Amino acid sequence: APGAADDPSRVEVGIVFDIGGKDDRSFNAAAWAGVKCAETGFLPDGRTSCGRPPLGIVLRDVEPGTPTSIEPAMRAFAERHYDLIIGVGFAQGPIMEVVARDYPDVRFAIIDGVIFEDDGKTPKKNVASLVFNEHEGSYLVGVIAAKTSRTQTLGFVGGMDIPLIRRFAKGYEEGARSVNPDIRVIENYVGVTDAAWNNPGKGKELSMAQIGRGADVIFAAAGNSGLGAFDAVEQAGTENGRARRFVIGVDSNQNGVKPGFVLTSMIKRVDTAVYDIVKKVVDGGFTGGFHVFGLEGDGVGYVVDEYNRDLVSPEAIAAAEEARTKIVAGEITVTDAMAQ
Amino acid sequence: MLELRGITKRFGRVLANDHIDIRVAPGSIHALVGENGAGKSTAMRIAYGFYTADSGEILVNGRVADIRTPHDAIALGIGMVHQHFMLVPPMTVAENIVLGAEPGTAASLDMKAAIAGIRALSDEFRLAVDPEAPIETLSVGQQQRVELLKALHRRARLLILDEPTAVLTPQEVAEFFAILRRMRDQGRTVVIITHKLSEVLAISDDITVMRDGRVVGVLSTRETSAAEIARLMVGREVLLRVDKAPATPGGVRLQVRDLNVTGPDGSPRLRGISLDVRAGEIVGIAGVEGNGQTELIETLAGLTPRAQVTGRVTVGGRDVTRMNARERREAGVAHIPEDRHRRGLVLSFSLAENAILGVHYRRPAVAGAGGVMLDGHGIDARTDALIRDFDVRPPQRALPARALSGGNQQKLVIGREFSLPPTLLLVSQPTRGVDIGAIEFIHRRIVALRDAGCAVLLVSAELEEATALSDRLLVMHDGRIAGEVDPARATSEQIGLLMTGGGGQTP
Amino acid sequence: MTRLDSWGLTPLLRELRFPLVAVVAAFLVAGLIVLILGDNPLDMYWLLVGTAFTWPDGIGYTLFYATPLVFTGLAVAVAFRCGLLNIGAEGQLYVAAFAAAWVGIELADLPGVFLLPICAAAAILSGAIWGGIPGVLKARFGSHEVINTIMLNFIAVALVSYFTQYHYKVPGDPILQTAPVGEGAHLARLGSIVPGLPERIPLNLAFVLAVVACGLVYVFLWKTKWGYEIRATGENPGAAEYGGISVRTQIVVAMAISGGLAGMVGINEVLGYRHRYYDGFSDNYGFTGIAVALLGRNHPAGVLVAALLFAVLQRGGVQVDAFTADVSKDIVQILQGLVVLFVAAEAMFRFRIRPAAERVA
Amino acid sequence: MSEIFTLALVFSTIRLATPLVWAAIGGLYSERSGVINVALEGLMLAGAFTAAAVTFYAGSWFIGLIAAVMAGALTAAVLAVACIRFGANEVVAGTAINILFLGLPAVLSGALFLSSGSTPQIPQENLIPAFADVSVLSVLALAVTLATWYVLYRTPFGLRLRAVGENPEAADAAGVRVQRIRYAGVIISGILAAVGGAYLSVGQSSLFTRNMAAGRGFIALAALIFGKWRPVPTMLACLLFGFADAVTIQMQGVAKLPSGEDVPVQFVQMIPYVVTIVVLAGFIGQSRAPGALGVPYVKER
Ligand SMILES: Nc1ncnc2c1ncn2[C@@H]1O[C@H](COP(=O)(O)OP(=O)(O)OP(=O)(O)O)[C@@H](O)[C@H]1O
Ligand SMILES: Nc1ncnc2c1ncn2[C@@H]1O[C@H](COP(=O)(O)OP(=O)(O)OP(=O)(O)O)[C@@H](O)[C@H]1O
Ligand SMILES: [Mg+2]
Ligand SMILES: [Mg+2]
Repeated sequence: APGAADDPSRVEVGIVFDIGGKDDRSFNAAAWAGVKCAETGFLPDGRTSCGRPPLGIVLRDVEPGTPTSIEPAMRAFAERHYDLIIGVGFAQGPIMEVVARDYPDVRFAIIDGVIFEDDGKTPKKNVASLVFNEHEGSYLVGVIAAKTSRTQTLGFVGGMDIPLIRRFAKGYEEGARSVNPDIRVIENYVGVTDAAWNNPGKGKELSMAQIGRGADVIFAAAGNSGLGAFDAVEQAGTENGRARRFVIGVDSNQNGVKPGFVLTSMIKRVDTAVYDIVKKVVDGGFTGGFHVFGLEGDGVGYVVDEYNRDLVSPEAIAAAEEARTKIVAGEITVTDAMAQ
Repeated sequence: MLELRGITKRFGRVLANDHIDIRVAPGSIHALVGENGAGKSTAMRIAYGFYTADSGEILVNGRVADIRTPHDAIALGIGMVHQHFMLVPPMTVAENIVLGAEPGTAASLDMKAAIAGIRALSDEFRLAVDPEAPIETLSVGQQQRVELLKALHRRARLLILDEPTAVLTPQEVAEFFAILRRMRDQGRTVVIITHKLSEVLAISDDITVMRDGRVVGVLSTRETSAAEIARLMVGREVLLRVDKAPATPGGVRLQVRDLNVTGPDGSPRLRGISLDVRAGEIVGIAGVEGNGQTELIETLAGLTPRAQVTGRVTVGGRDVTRMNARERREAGVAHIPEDRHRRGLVLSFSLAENAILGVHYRRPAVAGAGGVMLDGHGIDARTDALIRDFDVRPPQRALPARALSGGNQQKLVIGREFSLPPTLLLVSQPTRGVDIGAIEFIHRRIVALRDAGCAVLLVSAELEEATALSDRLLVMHDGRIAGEVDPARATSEQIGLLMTGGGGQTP
Repeated sequence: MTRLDSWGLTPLLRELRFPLVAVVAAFLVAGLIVLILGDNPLDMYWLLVGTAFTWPDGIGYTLFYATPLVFTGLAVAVAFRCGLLNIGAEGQLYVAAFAAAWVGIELADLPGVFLLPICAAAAILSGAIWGGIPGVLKARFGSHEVINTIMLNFIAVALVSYFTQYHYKVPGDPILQTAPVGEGAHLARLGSIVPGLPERIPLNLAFVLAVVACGLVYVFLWKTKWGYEIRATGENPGAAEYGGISVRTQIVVAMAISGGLAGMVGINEVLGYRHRYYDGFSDNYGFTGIAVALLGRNHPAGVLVAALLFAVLQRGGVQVDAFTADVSKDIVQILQGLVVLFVAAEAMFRFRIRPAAERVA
Repeated sequence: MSEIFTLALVFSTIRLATPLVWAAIGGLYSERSGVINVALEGLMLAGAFTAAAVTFYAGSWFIGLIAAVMAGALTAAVLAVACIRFGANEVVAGTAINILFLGLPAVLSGALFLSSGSTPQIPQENLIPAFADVSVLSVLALAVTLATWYVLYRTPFGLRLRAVGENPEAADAAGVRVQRIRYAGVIISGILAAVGGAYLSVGQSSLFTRNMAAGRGFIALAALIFGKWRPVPTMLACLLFGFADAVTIQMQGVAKLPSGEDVPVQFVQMIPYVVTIVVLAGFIGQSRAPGALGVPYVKER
């Protein structure tokens, strides 16, 4: 029988991924980690503890794969009166807006998107809009990159030329320029179709071309294609035991992917945000409206851990921390390219 | 050497071979004769493993042989020259000859040895041909030599030749027979398929006659006559003559002046052709295939790209040189193409759809507003009329043209073209692959059309047909008109000389 | 009924017998894979097929998914009937969708009676032009339509992405999509017409248009002289030429019609569904169209059936992904691949019946 | 401009052309035998996934490559049986293989790695070795092209392959087993295309990701037609595509509009495709396919 495992006595959570799918090693993956943690207490690999207790939920997931399948997937959960339906990615905003109106008793959460009531101003009551200030995080890694670069040439590899990715690029560039207004930032994109997120070969070539033109720190925001940048810096080798070129990871902590070559990762705590919203549903504390995760509260940021402690100079960290303080205080406003 | 016992082969509804028994004595030349469609090729293709019989057995040198593919047959020393040549056009002569039996090792093909071997063979049998020339540059006659060399290269002890003389001039036929005799004297066995009685009598030792898929007679050449063979072949007394009154030509209907045509590669195909065809006469064109007849008819029908054509063509006084096929058809030109499968029919289309090819854009094929919609009733009526008037016998009315026998396909094409109705008929190989009854029918219709005042330009590779039908006969060689003869009086030697380009005189 | 009818339909019905066996076989093999993965194939089949026919969401979405596939299937079929392989429907539909949106934005203030037809025409026309280009290139230079359609796919996607990004995006919109088209360019959803069908289901008049297009393509191909010329060219170019048909013209015409049909996807997407151009909206409709056309034997009726089959799988795929433990929607891709493969090789299911004793003893 | 045309460009061209050469030369064997191969994309994906998965477990690229070759051969054998034995339309069957390999690697990686479309990353030392940024597979690609030339024109097998692709009936009449040669041609194409795929996953990158061939199979097909089905010109066509791609990569962010802004990336990315169309129309013109390409050889027996 369909949905034989459904158990109404427990909290049922459905998650609808973005086109990239839960395996994008980026924000879909982070969302997946968050719900998996809530379900099992482990990371998706099923072995590593996620450091938080399982919440005893029933979890169902869909990777729609195509833009037209998002709405029916969301409705499939809503029809079965799931307790929480999570939509991953801003692209689901317009769809969730409609579905949430049809099912006012169902609670929704959207990552990277904001949903209003019909008046267009009031945040929707049954939807939690979880938004991250990626441009601010990108600004900080831009500062670190500029402080680290010996060539004063930086690289940025994006998946596609779309507004979200530009937000990363713009923040990164502004951060770098705050250190050195004359610094050069080479901005490249992998492709023009969805295949651009899954073309590590091309990502590597772009990175190598940037390296060829002097870039020594590359920020990759290109899903799986970004892994090509990791390969490229590794291939560029080491000098006196220190990597000659560095890559900056994105969304999740990617410092451990190629230890020694990853300068830092611009993280976006989608996993925590998702876990927390599930927990609120379980505990009965769900509230709709905006939940902004910025530098304040570490919703976005950069990671220093055992993998990169020796790679980032204290001055770089100091500069980044200073920038963080100023942004939080409102002294610096980072351009949000998505709002352009 | 070779024996077929009780071989039966069916193609769909056609029973091509019906319990055939054929015995070929070693060291002899055995003729297999019969009309078109009698099943000769089928029987020999079974012996060569190209087809698999439904039942029956094959014996080679007295032992039952399991021949499933040509590969098996070749291993048993059987070689075959097919009615349609089995050559790979872009590859060279040598490559074609050694294909499947390559000298050298698996890792290295020894072309030098191959070429030397071919030179030796062609010297021995006087089959001169350049081993390094690509097949597509060769004439049909040369290609046939390649086919022979191919069989000889594999040391075939038994050689099956399917209508080898169809593409040769009378002189070449004589040479060719000398080669066959030489082979027989070396102890090889030859089976030759033909339906030309004079050739049978000239070359063979024994004869098997086939009709309608059955063996109807086994004869010894020394003890028989042309009349007897012919009677067996046809099953009645034959009379391959066309009854026709003398022509009463009217005004010039087709006028061709200084027509030059090149192939797509720029090589010359027609060189300065000029000719006239008058209303009410049949002008025949004889010649070995590949000497420009195809190009001439296709160009006159408007099927050659204009950039490849110079000269002037008028029909009924109107200049049609720059007209396309449809405009020429509108001007009264009908065309019966030499290859009905490539040109004349869309085999997957129904009879009705084929019945309107070329006139599909006008009444009665279309009806209604703007003449866009096909008119089912009009088309059916036309098709029915065609079937009735031209004796087309489809197994079922709704089947595609593919399901028709060759003769019925040809009658369909002829019916369609004749009911245009034309003032000029271009007709090429009208009776190729058609049974004797249909041949007579087609000949009568062509003559009737002439008598109704239509001008007819006829190309036929069958010399007998060309002479019997034509009122005037032109001979083509190498893209030129080599001469004109009176078909009623010229001998085949005279015509043959013109066909080889010898003895050229006017026009 | 005249005998002309037998040209298209009767052979089709005869033809459909073995493909059906092939489809069943593909389902069995996919079921085996599911079993190996540790899920219950029967559950999967219910989710996959059963949920496609529930009212109203199942049926509504199935038909909605079928709509673009009918268009691209027809597009590929028409080209195929002319002996051409149009791998470029994907590019054609992108260009068309963008053109529809572009016109809908630029002329947003026109009343619907004008705007809607103009936008639809823009989609069809631009698709026809984009499809006609490889046709012209083939007719004029003899360059292979397969290469050129592949190349034009990439160019189309890049081009519309550029225009969207740099010229027609609403500032501040996080999504790569154009501004909305004028109200007049909205095609009615069927929910506003069919009682009991909620309006939220995106099934719209474009589906009706798709069915009508099937009928029109059938009539065009088999009942008009133009269709006759295209089919004759595809079946035997030599005979077509002989019959006074310009093969070059037919190549261009067939490619343009093919492109126009592919372009009608833009009507469904832009005018009927999203009311704007949305970057990356096509789920490989153009490529799936190849499978749909060939599965449907390049016949409009077959295309309709095949498109519905693929739509059922797409609708069910979401349900399978959501409500099974380990089976992902990728099983649908495998199933589609198997269906196409088995239907292509359906001779496999015919030969079994042949008697064994055929060989020479 | 001088920033674009550098030695790095040469190496980049070679790297980008390598998978194309393997796939296109593979396709050549199939198409020269008369079987259209639009499945190169799927065959590459089969090779790419198998290579990555097996290398991950075995810790050796060599074993991964062998496995990829076997996967390619097996997949191609399926295609061959469908087309040759059962007379399937070659374009349809090839499309089916392509669709199949969008889904199959994802399902398998889901089962093996609890991931819905990619394999884990493979450590650098287990990847196919490269010298001066040029993989051994790039060098081998050149060798395979030359070897293919030799096989095609200097061995009995090549002669038979060409004959079968041009006129199978004639080859049959000459005693060549047409079907066998075609099986061989298609299976070789699967093997070579799979090597090209393996290069993508364990040579150029360090993992398999969903649909990572990203249309390269189709570009390889275009290169094959471009090269008129001959080995060396086909390789040159692949290099041209690789070069165009490399140039666009080098140009991104370098080429400026007169206004001083970057040329939009979309236009830069269009270049190789526009060039192909222009070259095909202007300079190459018609390329003559093998005579029997796409025509199944099922004769009355
Ligand atoms: N491959 C085939 N498919 C279907 N029918 C065939 C095939 N080959 C031959 N036939 C049919 O079998 C019959 C015998 O044909 P066959 O070619 O053996 O005759 P033939 O005596 O060689 O005639 P011809 O003198 O014209 O060469 C004919 O009716 C022909 O149409
Ligand atoms: N299917 C194939 N795959 C690869 N190579 C082949 C194939 N078929 C033939 N060859 C090559 O062609 C060469 C000759 O093949 P084959 O053994 O069929 O020759 P043959 O002279 O016809 O032999 P026989 O008459 O004994 O069968 C072989 O050495 C082999 O290299
Ligand atoms: Mg014969
Ligand atoms: Mg699932």
